[in-house]
Amino acid sequence: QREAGHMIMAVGAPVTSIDPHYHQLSPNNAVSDAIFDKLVNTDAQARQIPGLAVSWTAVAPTVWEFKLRPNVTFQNGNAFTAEDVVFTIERLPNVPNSPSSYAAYARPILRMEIVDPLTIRFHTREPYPLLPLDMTNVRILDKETSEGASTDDFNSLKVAFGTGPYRPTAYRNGDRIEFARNPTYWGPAPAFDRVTYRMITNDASRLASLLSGDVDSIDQVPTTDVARLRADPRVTLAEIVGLRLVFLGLDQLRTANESSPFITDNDGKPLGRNPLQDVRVRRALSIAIDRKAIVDRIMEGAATPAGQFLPPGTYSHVPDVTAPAYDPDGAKRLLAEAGYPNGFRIQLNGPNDRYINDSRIIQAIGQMWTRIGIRTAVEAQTWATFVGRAGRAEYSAFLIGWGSNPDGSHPLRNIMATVDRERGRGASNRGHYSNPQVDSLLDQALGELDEGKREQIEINAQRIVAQDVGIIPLHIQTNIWATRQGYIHEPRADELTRPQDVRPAPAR
Amino acid sequence: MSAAAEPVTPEPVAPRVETPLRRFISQFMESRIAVGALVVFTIIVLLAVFAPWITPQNPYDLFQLDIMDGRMEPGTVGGAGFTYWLGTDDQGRDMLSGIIYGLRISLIVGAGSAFIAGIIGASLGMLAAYAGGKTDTVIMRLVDLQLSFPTILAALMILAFLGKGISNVVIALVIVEWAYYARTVRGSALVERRREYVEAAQCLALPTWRIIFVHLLPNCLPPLIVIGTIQVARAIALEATLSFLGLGVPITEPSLGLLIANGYEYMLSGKYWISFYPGIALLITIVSINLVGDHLRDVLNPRLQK
Amino acid sequence: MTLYLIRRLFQALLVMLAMSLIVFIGVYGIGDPVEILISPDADQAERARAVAALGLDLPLWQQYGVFLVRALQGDLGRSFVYNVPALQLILQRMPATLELAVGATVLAIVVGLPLGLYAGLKPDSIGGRSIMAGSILGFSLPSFWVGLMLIMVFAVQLGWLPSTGRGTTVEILGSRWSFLTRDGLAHMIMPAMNLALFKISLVIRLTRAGVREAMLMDYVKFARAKGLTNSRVIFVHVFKNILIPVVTVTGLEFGSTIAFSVVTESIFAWPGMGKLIIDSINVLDRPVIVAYLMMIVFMFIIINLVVDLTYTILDPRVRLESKAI
Amino acid sequence: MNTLEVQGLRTHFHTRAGVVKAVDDVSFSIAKGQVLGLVGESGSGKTVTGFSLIGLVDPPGRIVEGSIKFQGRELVGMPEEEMRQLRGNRIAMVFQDPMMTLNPVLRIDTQMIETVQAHDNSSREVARQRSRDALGMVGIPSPDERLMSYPHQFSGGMRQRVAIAIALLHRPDLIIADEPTTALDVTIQGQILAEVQKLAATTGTSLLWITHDLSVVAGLADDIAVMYAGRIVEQGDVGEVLDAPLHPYTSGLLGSVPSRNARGVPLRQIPGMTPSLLSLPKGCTFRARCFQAGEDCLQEPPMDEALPGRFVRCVRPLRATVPTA
Amino acid sequence: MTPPMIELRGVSRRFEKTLDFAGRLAKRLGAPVREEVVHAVDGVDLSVHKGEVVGLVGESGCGKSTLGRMVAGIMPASDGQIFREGVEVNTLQGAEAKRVKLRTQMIFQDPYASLNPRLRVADIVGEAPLYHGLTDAAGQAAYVDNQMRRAGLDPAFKRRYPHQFSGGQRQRIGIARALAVQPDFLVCDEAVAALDVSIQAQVLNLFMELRAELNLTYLFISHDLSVVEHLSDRVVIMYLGRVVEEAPVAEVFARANHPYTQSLLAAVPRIEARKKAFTVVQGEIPSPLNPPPGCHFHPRCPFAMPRCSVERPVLREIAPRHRSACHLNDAA
Ligand SMILES: Nc1ncnc2c1ncn2[C@@H]1O[C@H](COP(=O)(O)OP(=O)(O)OP(=O)(O)O)[C@@H](O)[C@H]1O
Ligand SMILES: Nc1ncnc2c1ncn2[C@@H]1O[C@H](COP(=O)(O)OP(=O)(O)OP(=O)(O)O)[C@@H](O)[C@H]1O
Ligand SMILES: [Mg+2]
Ligand SMILES: [Mg+2]
Ligand code: NI
Repeated sequence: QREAGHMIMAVGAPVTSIDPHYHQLSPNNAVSDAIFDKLVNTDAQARQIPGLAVSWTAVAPTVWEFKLRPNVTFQNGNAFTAEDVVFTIERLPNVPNSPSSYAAYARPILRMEIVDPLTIRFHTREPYPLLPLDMTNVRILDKETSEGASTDDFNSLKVAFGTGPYRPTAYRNGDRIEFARNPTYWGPAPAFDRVTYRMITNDASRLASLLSGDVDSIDQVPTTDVARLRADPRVTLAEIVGLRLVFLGLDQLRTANESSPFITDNDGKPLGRNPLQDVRVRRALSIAIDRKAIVDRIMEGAATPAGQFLPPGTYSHVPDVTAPAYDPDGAKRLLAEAGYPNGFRIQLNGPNDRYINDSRIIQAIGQMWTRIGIRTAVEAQTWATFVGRAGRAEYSAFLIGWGSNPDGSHPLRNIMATVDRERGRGASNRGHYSNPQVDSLLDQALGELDEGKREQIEINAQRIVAQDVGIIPLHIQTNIWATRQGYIHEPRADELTRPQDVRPAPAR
Repeated sequence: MSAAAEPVTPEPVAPRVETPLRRFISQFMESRIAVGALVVFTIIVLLAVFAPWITPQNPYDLFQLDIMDGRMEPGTVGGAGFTYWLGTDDQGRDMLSGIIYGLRISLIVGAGSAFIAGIIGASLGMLAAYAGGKTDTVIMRLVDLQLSFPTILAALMILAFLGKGISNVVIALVIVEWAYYARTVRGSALVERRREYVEAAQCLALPTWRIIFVHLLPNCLPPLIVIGTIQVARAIALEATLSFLGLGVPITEPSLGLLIANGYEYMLSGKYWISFYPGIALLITIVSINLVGDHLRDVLNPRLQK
Repeated sequence: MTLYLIRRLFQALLVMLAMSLIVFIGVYGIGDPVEILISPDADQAERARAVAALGLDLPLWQQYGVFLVRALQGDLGRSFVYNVPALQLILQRMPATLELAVGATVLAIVVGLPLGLYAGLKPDSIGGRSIMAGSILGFSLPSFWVGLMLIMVFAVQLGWLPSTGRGTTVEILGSRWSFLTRDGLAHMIMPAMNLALFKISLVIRLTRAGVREAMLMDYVKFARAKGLTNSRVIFVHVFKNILIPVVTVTGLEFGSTIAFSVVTESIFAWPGMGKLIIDSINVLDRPVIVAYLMMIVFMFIIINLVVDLTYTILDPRVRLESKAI
Repeated sequence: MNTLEVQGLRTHFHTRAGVVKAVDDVSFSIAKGQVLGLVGESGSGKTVTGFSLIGLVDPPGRIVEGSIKFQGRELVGMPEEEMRQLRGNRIAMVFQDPMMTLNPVLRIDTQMIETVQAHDNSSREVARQRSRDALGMVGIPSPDERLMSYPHQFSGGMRQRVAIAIALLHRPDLIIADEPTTALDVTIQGQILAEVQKLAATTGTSLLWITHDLSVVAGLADDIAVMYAGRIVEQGDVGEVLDAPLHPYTSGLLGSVPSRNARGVPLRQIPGMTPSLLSLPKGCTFRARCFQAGEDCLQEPPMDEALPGRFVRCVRPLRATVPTA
Repeated sequence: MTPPMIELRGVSRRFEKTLDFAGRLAKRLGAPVREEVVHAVDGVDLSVHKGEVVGLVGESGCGKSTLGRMVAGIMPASDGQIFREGVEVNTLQGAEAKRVKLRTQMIFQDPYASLNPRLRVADIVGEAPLYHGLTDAAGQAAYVDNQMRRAGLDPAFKRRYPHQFSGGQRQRIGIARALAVQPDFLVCDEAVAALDVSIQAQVLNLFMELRAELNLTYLFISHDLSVVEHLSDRVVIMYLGRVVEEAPVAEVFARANHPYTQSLLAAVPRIEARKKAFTVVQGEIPSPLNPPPGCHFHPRCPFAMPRCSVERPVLREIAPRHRSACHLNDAA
């Protein structure tokens, strides 16, 4: 067996780079979190907690001041100062070839001002309440070593020095990353001397590795096995309600008098109008779905039925919006009211390799819609094919998911806001929902520095979206990790699988 | 004297008129295993053809499925009132019905692609062999190109490009398989072409098309039939693999491969039936086809003929 | 020989050219890599920037032109996902696949040849028949299914073998190999077996057919008429003749073994090229797909060359020039 | 003592379709240094007789009866190992098709040296020397070079000479030559026949020369045995048999040879065709084609010594019929 | 005099393996590749008169079959002209060409390969006549019966397949097939070589009978001198693509002129010769790929002179109706 103090964990999604600013991708962020720190960290429930910054305040409407943590050294021994923060923010837009950069987090910042080595001020163009939230995504580099460093230099571990709990000792693309304990870590000491971080993409194989004892901890436990694993004494499950809402997008790009591409009448002829522009139809489709059945039967309990983006307990959760109740008769009535007593035909699209049980869910919804008279065809494609077509608004109804930051403005701005290239709004609004009221509320929120007021505005906007049934929320996924006996994994709402979250189980 | 005037009586080689077909059948019948496999395969085909009349449920009709009946063990009585003899999958699909319909898809895909690829490949192969020269070179370079490329990769790329769907799977399989037929047919056509009966036909001033289709083609059929059967089995297995990799037939109309891939995730959770029975069905199908093909190969191979 | 090499070279260039063009058009047709790669909350400006950064804003033919020019200089582009030169990425992953494929081939020959020989010499015996029946199974079982069954039985139930991954590797000449350590070998057994299953069947059948045919040949009878012992007849006269098809086919099959490792690698989390290509297709990482395919074609050419050269050694009748490929 | 003494040999093939009586009650003998020509039409059992002698009848064939005494030793039922030591050593065989008898993938020296070493413990050098000498003996120029060649580099006639050289390696007491010149051109056949004649005269080896060509036997053999449907129907001194055949079949056969007939005049032909060995008629097998067959031919005719040294299997042997010439 | 049934003037046939692009490039790079040309038939003059049987003799690979194919019109000549009763065959078009083509038929060597194994005898024999309108669908059966009977086959067996017949019978089927299109000229390419003597005699007799009955003309290709001697009126001897001697049959066997013919005759075993010492032509048959220069036979010829290795001897008349291509005749 392996030596004491060596833990092996397996993740389902491959890490693509050690450079923390190359590719915005959860697996990369998780690994970066082991090596680097952010000014603002997040706890398991995705709440902001001090990281390399001990405190932050808006000293003026357009000025944020961050007090930095003293006596922090990088893994190469260099001291952490405000210079490093400035260097890091300046690097964000300048990572070549990045397919998905972190530049957006630097964009609101007009200039940076080093007050003293442990105090830094960010001057923004406009009042910008989201700056601390943005800072939860920016991992701080050591200026001396990282200046001019390329992604390759990170991947070869030449410059991969952060302030985090673990130090990478080997990176093998697509296979594994080896970590060693960072003895100078400023926070609670890491639990293991050595951590091997393996990538096993196939769900069944990953679970088999855990069961055979080859690895100690895995993430993305397949829901199919949750029931059995709960009963297995050799395995401990760690579960937490996540921040990812799985929902259906509905075509609202086509006007009421246009045909939507995948909707036809019962004989397969174009309808000549877009029923999805009618809120009654949208609501009917929503209440025709038995969310509880999906959660119980398909997700095997590993999800919570939802009526909005954020789970209870998070900032800007709307308390009075719950998961729409299953009401097939009501749905039929609404359809009849809307002028479709005999329903119509629709095709429901979705990916088959992206969200937990994605293709199973759309099949189940297909069953349910068919029962209220909307004959549903179901088609699942690989994400690569699906996402492009969804982005071009080629579908009438489609399943997709959204992993939110714990702030209502995040989904509102990206998904529910009217598509507006100029202002960068509605970039993921693939159904082209549009409500000017929501847009103006969002504008207000994004300029409001007062947390309480802002939350209220965002709640109001989300309530409107829920009433409009702009999307059909299904459920919020539960994130599940499994460990072998003797280990525990602290589950995180943000889905990140980080080495520091695994610890030896306290002796019973 | 004249021996030629009085016809020479052939000696009674066989009591009745023995056609090549009859000879072939009687030779085929000699292997009990192969005959058994043929019987099994025939049953499978009949099951597939008459699926709508046999199965208790139409597994493609979402209306008849109910997720509340999902993942039921074999032998459970479901909401619709009939017994799920082989259990249900996650959608509440009766596995027995699913398997029989899946057989249908798999066979359509396998046989369909083999048939179309056979026709295309055989025509091109004949053309290459008979025309020779540049035509031959071009066709054979195409064949080389196709064969020098791993089947599964090619199919993967093509399907990624075309998108899912039964017809797309067939197209992909045809694209990756035609070359086998072309090469085989060309090979045997080149041999047959040199035989004197072709020269005799030329000598009799018969038209070229007639020589190709009446004289040459039938003599090139045996190897074609053999690789045809083997390719059907291969196509079925390949389709299963593609479905497993997430490219292949639509999820609501699962082939055996997709059923297995679906149930695969339940293997570790003890719900073996979702993957196991389709696996067995796939295995029986492919084994029976291969057994038949294998024996055909022996029977049709003149070199092993006694 | 020169002629042969020139032919091969032309063929290779042609295939590579065709391949890269097809991939370009294909990837273009499937979708937009940026859509897949970009963070969902990136706004439109960020999307445009990413598209430009990856050079995807040019018209397709220009993209292809740029690629060709670079390719001529030996640069096949950088992976969109990993930001690593695509070729380097593939070369990194190649040893894993190679050792798996070689392992499978060796297994296939070590297991297949003796069984095939036996089945060919005793075609009507119980043993011979069972071998043939078994070989049909090897042909028929879908490899992904077998893979999972292997893991279930040998790793999860019995715990004899490690379930997934490569195990301990040793670095030689800049690449990592598993087969040199005990642990690495243990990790290799199941995936290699999984990959070899089909090939074992193939070798059995080839060998059996070859033996059966060779046994009917006059030269075998003549060898016996010379008073040679049975073992010399079989292991020299028959064996050398059946080696020809076996070598050819296993050699050519080596390429498809590498291709089929796509399935095996993803089941056994074997970090080789096959897994890379599947992942790359899933995210439309075009430079990697193109480079991978070029690599495969290149390898095919090398394999063909080696097979042909072996062929000339094994079969003196063959001259390279006369093989018009 | 005769070199070879065959008594009542029966070799049958037990096939699916029935029992093929390929050799049925065949007796003959060859004295030391003598050449026996065995003639007969295709399928009459000549080759099977030859293979029976060296114990190489393939299954489903089996010697079911009879005795083969070689230099007084009984070969039927002899243990395989002892038989092997005789083959290629004391009894050698040359096959019909020179293109097929040499193993195409082994060099000539390998194929010769292994023959030498199969029967004595000569060193490779000695074996090579003997091979070289044997090649010289059959008139192959520059044998040293030729030893290093592969069969495909030889013409048909050369290959047949190599085969003969292999047969001669151990200076056998009996050579069975199964139509060794049938596949060759006339001029090449002439060369080989000349070589063989010379060898037979100098080495004192007995020779069983199987052929369907009466003219070859006429020029080469001392004695002749005519086979029909698995049986020897007539046997005796070459000159006597050819000049005054006793069996109607022999006579018919001779009549069928064009050069025995006047130009442009119809040939004297035997009507009908050879019966299938699967279902031989009772009694005389030639009955159906015989111009003088009668009731008594329904009885199995015994092999009679009709004239001194002349054996014939016919109840109504021709006596005074003198062939047209 | 009526024009000969068939006349060949300077007919050649080459088989070439030309170089492709890669080949030319390799050649330029100095690789030892070259265009390979086989002169299967090299400048042959030959005529066959109506009612005549001409025997064509030569060793394996000397181009007999190629010549036969050209005569039968299933292979075009590379050079030279072929006349059918004075009309150059190449100039004919359409139906006329087809008619002329049908009048020459071929009988093949291999009784197994020359019949399509998947057709019944009735179809093998009846297909072409029906197609060419020599009979109609109604009369086809009777027509086929007739042809079979004429070739000595029992029409009762016309529903059988070729594999159910013996070699001699198959050869008869081949003959029936040829006769069914009513030819007046038969090219027999080793038509009896694969048959046993007793069966060979039957088929040879059939040929002779048909000749008398139908007034057929034959080009009889064989390597068996005794068969040729028995059947032919005139013998043509080929060596490596060229005619070396041509004379009436008796003349050839009595007074062979060309050294090759002489060696050939000497090498043939004869049934009359008991315990004879076989004489030997030295050397192997050269490859037609690179035949020796000058007289093809000179490397094996016992009388070769320096001239023989440079100059090709012409076929000259050395006696009435006796032509030979040998430099020795010039010296004499
Ligand atoms: N392996 C076998 N199985 C069944 N029958 C066989 C086998 N080998 C030979 N025979 C039969 O034995 C008979 C004699 O064959 P054999 O080869 O001795 O004839 P042959 O006289 O040598 O003829 P040829 O002149 O054609 O060589 C034939 O009828 C043949 O069909
Ligand atoms: N289609 C072809 N392509 C290339 N070469 C050919 C072709 N046909 C014949 N040849 C060559 O032409 C030469 C003469 O062949 P042909 O068949 O006419 O000889 P043949 O005298 O009939 O010989 P045989 O007695 O063996 O039948 C041979 O060297 C042969 O290899
Ligand atoms: Mg024989
Ligand atoms: Mg010929
Ligand atoms: Ni018996």
